Amino acid sequence: MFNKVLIANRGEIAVRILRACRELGLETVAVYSEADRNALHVRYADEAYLLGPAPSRESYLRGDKIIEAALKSGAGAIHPGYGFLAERADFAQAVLDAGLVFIGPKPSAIAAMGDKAIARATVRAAGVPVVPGTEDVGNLSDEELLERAKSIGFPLLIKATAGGGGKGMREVRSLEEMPALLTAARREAKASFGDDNVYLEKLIVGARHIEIQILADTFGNVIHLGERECSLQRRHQKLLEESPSPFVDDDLRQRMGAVAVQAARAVDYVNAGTIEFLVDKDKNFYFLEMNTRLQVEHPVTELVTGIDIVKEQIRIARGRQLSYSQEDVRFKGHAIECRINAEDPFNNFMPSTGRITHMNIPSGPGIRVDTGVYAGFEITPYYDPMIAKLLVWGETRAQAILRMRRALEEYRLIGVRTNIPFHQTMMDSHRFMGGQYDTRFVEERFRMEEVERTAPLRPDVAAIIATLVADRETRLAAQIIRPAKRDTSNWKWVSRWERLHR
Amino acid sequence: MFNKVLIANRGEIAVRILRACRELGLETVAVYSEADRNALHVRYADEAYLLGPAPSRESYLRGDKIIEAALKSGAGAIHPGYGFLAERADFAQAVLDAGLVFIGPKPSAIAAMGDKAIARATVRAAGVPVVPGTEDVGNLSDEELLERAKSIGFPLLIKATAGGGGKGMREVRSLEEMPALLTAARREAKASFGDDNVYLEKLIVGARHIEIQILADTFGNVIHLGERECSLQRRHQKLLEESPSPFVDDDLRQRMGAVAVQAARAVDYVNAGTIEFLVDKDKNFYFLEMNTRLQVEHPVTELVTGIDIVKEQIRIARGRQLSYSQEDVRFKGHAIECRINAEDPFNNFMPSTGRITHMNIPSGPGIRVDTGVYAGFEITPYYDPMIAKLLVWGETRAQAILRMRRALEEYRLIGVRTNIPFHQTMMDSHRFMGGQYDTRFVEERFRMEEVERTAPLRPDVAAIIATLVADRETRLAAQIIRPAKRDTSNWKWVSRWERLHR
Amino acid sequence: MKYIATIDGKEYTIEVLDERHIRLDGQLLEVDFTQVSGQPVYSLIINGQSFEAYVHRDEDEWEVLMSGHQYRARIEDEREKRLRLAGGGAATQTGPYHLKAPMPGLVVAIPVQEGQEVKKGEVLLILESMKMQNELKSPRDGVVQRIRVQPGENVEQRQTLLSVE
Amino acid sequence: MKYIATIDGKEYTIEVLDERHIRLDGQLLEVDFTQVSGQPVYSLIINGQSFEAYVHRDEDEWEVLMSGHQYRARIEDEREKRLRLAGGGAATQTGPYHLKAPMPGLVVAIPVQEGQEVKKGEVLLILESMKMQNELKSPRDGVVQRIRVQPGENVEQRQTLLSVE
Repeated sequence: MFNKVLIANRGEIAVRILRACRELGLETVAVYSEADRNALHVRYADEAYLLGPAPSRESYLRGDKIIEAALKSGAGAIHPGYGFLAERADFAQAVLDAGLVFIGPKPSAIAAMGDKAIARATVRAAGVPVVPGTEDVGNLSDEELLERAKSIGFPLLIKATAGGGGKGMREVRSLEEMPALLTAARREAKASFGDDNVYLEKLIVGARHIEIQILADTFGNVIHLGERECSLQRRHQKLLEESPSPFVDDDLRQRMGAVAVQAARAVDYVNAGTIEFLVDKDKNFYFLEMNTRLQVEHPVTELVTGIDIVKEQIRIARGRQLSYSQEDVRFKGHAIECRINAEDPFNNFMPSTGRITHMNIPSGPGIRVDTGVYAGFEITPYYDPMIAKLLVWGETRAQAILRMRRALEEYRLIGVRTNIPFHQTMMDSHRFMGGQYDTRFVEERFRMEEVERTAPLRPDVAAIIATLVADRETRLAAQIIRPAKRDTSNWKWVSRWERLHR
Repeated sequence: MFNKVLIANRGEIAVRILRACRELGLETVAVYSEADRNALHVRYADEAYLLGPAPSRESYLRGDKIIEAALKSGAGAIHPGYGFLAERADFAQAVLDAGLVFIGPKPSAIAAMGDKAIARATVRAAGVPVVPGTEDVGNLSDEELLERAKSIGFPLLIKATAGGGGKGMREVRSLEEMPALLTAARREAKASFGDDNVYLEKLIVGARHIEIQILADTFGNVIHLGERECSLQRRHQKLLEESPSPFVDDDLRQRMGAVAVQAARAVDYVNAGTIEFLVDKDKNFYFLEMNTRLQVEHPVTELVTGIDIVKEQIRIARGRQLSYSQEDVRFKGHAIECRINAEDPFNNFMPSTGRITHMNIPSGPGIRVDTGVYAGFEITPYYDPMIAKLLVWGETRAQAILRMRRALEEYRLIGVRTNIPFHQTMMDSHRFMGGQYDTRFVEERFRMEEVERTAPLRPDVAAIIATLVADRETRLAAQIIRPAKRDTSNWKWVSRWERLHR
Repeated sequence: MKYIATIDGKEYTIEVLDERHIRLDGQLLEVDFTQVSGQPVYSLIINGQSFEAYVHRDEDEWEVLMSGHQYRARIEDEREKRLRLAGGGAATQTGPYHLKAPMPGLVVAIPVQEGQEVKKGEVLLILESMKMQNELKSPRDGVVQRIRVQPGENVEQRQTLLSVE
Repeated sequence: MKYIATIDGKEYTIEVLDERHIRLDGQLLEVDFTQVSGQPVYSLIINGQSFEAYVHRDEDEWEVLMSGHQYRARIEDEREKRLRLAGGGAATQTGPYHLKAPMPGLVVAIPVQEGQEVKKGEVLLILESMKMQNELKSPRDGVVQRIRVQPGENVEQRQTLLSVE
């Protein structure tokens, strides 16, 4: 059984996994790119090995180098985190071939769920409902897709076969605009995944994106940990997740949970995984895909169940039974996660890079922050803009929202722009407070300027602050320029000036 | 019913209370001294009023100015926190007289429990066991105390009548050394509380300091939230608390809880309070004192019960019933609190002041940090050296200890010395891990140098790091000094030097 | 010193009397103003109310981020305002607009050509950074000039990509 | 440059070859050494092992705080070591000891008098700071000289309080 774990990832998730290993008394090995020499996961790990230059394909996607580092360090297992190599069956196989434990599912399960067409066919055979589309029929040409589109009907989505996270995805409203969007989707898919195959899927209007967390051990025990509501998205990127979903009642939770367990069993699943569903307004739900890895938003489930999913992952990988049976899983209170991204919400969510000069994270009761950054760390353009996850737990959804408001207000991060103001506005939105939102809400019905704010606007105070800062800068500039003109008695002049102005 | 609360305190507890108010949708008013203009509680509050210069007696002890600020701001209630005016019956009365709500017990209860002699007499009458001593007989002269000491027997303690927190406290092992210690104790009591009266108390050897948290509403409901183990102390200052106590079983918890509720009822207690007990090795317990206020270590109870004590305090003060009955109180898992003090554990715990230049607090699963400081804030010598409370929750005590280890290892605070290394050593101590400690453990049987450490010592690595830093400084100094001698071509010289050395 | 601050079209006349006093539209106010941690973060206590804001100068405007809201303020002294008004106030509309890379990244596509007319809001260039494809749009109507980069090219932050005149 | 580092009486000979290489007691090692956040915090990766330490210069010693343990290192180059050994090594014991206030505070009591003999560990002065009474002790045997403060006096950090000769 392994006692040392290599974490094949970076950022907050590498830190998250490192913490779990530490708390289990396991030794840790980090890997890093040249851009990440001073990253938190490198600083916190017992060992650290350089993979290569900053771009992912030369570092975090170099499976060969990662396995080499594992063997060199004597690590017995590799945890892939999410993204990068987490859902690459060939990497998982290579890890096993090297005599190491892969902390995740079997390569066959990754492969089965990684090809979405096979995934849909597999779960459909197991009696799981799926969204109508072309995913099941293999890769098609543009001509074939245009033909099939007519029978699926509009609106529909073009999605990358190899993809995830919204990359290579396009929404199509009519046959006319479809050829151009196909081209764009294939280009993005190629760039992101090295594979330009795409498929079509019926777009379910007013849909909610709700997913079920499952855990499965090597003894055939499969349990679910309830749902996560992930409908708040922008450009198909999740922004905020919560559990329980304000839309899901006990009956729906049980039915979706049972189906999720069924889907996992269909591929002989082991370890942690997530079944994503689309749920329409009548509570019909459709299998969307299975993420065969740890999910970004796993902590909201941890907060309402008290179960440490990463520790369970490691436990399963060590060949132990699950610590919990389905009956042991109890839900308490409400959890919300805000993804803190380095992007400017006042400028079309443009990514923001630079050095963090100051950071003060919220803390106190009911707060959890998972982050990989700190004051002095530089945000580079090479990786994901998500720099932290801010989580709160509250006895009720209302209390969780109030707590999230105060946590967001406390958060200070200077040096890069963040989407914290977006989340603050969301927490003030009546529709969000009422739980009335679907996957289109952020893009179509949410305007930061239009939300009635809890804190009243104070342009007069903003005017005073800006004026006082401008006044200081003017005086400072004067201090620098004027002495140069005189060229003597600099310090005397400054002190006289100070006497005059204080 | 009030909607705005003035917090008559500073530091982490002011921030803690502010957060609770925020999460209840209440407006907040801070007060501050000149030294605290940039303190977190001032930054986070909706309103802030200056009290006066840095020394407490000119600021945080100015009850008149605090009440004036409350009236000016329209606050309907005052929360005193702990320390400062929290246990001053006259202040509580003045608050009521001004037509404001005091978030705490009635002045009569504070007075009854504030005079320890009266407190002991009161609870003894209610059937609560007390430690033998002179507290009950009023203020005595040195001569009388020396006489009484003989019948109580040695060792015994001299304690300040008006005191708390170990100030004015002395341990006496024989009659011979007692006169000098009496003088010292009275001097310290006078300086700290303006009252030099002291009393004697039997010292219970091998004693554990265990306290019971109670909550009481205005409808006569009184419940307890279990115990906190506070035996790890140095100079009678608590350093680390946990709940549950490794020494307390269900039976003892129930018995102590029942007695604590009895003691609270004896003074018609309302709001949150704590009954401190000494417990000997045979599980006999003696009433020590009642703290008629929120306790520093209240969060360990919050973590194991899920009850927000500060929110309950406010709820009670608003005239509502308790949210919980005794049957609702359930204990889950284990919580530990380490008090992070600005003091040097390698130099006799000497207090340390200065500006915090960098801070990175631990976060992630199961961590809570209550703090009032941030990077850029200056630690002044005017107040308590406690700058943060680091708390962890774990499913078991062992898991909590492992989590605390990783949290302490993550904590970065540069600019002042902290006692974090002390806590790290404690977490490695076998006696602590075994739960085998009493109130004398830290001072008498714990040596930082002697604990066998989890992380092996690496003097070779320390030597390399120190050498590399020294080498850099030498090179830097060379860069500064040598050009001055040449007086020309400074930048050219530096760049040539850099070429040579890189 | 007397300043005119303009936010959302509304003007505030603010006279800075000394370190502790200002006049806002003629009303004398006591202010306690301080910078926090040496960062562009400022704390203002005024009439007992405590405010904290992040302040950033962006060309000729000041951005004030406070309680999750961004205010954009123009601050001028009387002389500057006179000059601007005399100049017709249209100064910001003249001269070419130079599209600069807001961050380092990879040019994915340039859907416009030199000489092409573009409308405000039209996409000029797609820049990939942080695993996202970011559409850089024209802030006004004009004609595309001097495209200085090509698809597939890596660009630095602030590098000029093309112009709109 | 060749250095001799001494920790707890054990000597390490460390030769700094270049930015990436050192020789420890003759053994060539590749080091990746970097300062974190511009703070006195250093990260060292050596043979894949990752270490982080806070480093502080305290008079003629270096304090290294790593994993909760404090190491005190003396770092000398060969010339310095030769000089120190030639000087007899007793240099640190000669000359008066000046007791300085480790922090600002209030002098509560001075239990010694000028001319009084004191032993190592004996309390020289009680200083109240941060609500604690702190006993400042003599680091060696000697005679108390030049008491410069009085009980009740407020003192600044580093202010000299008295001397032991």
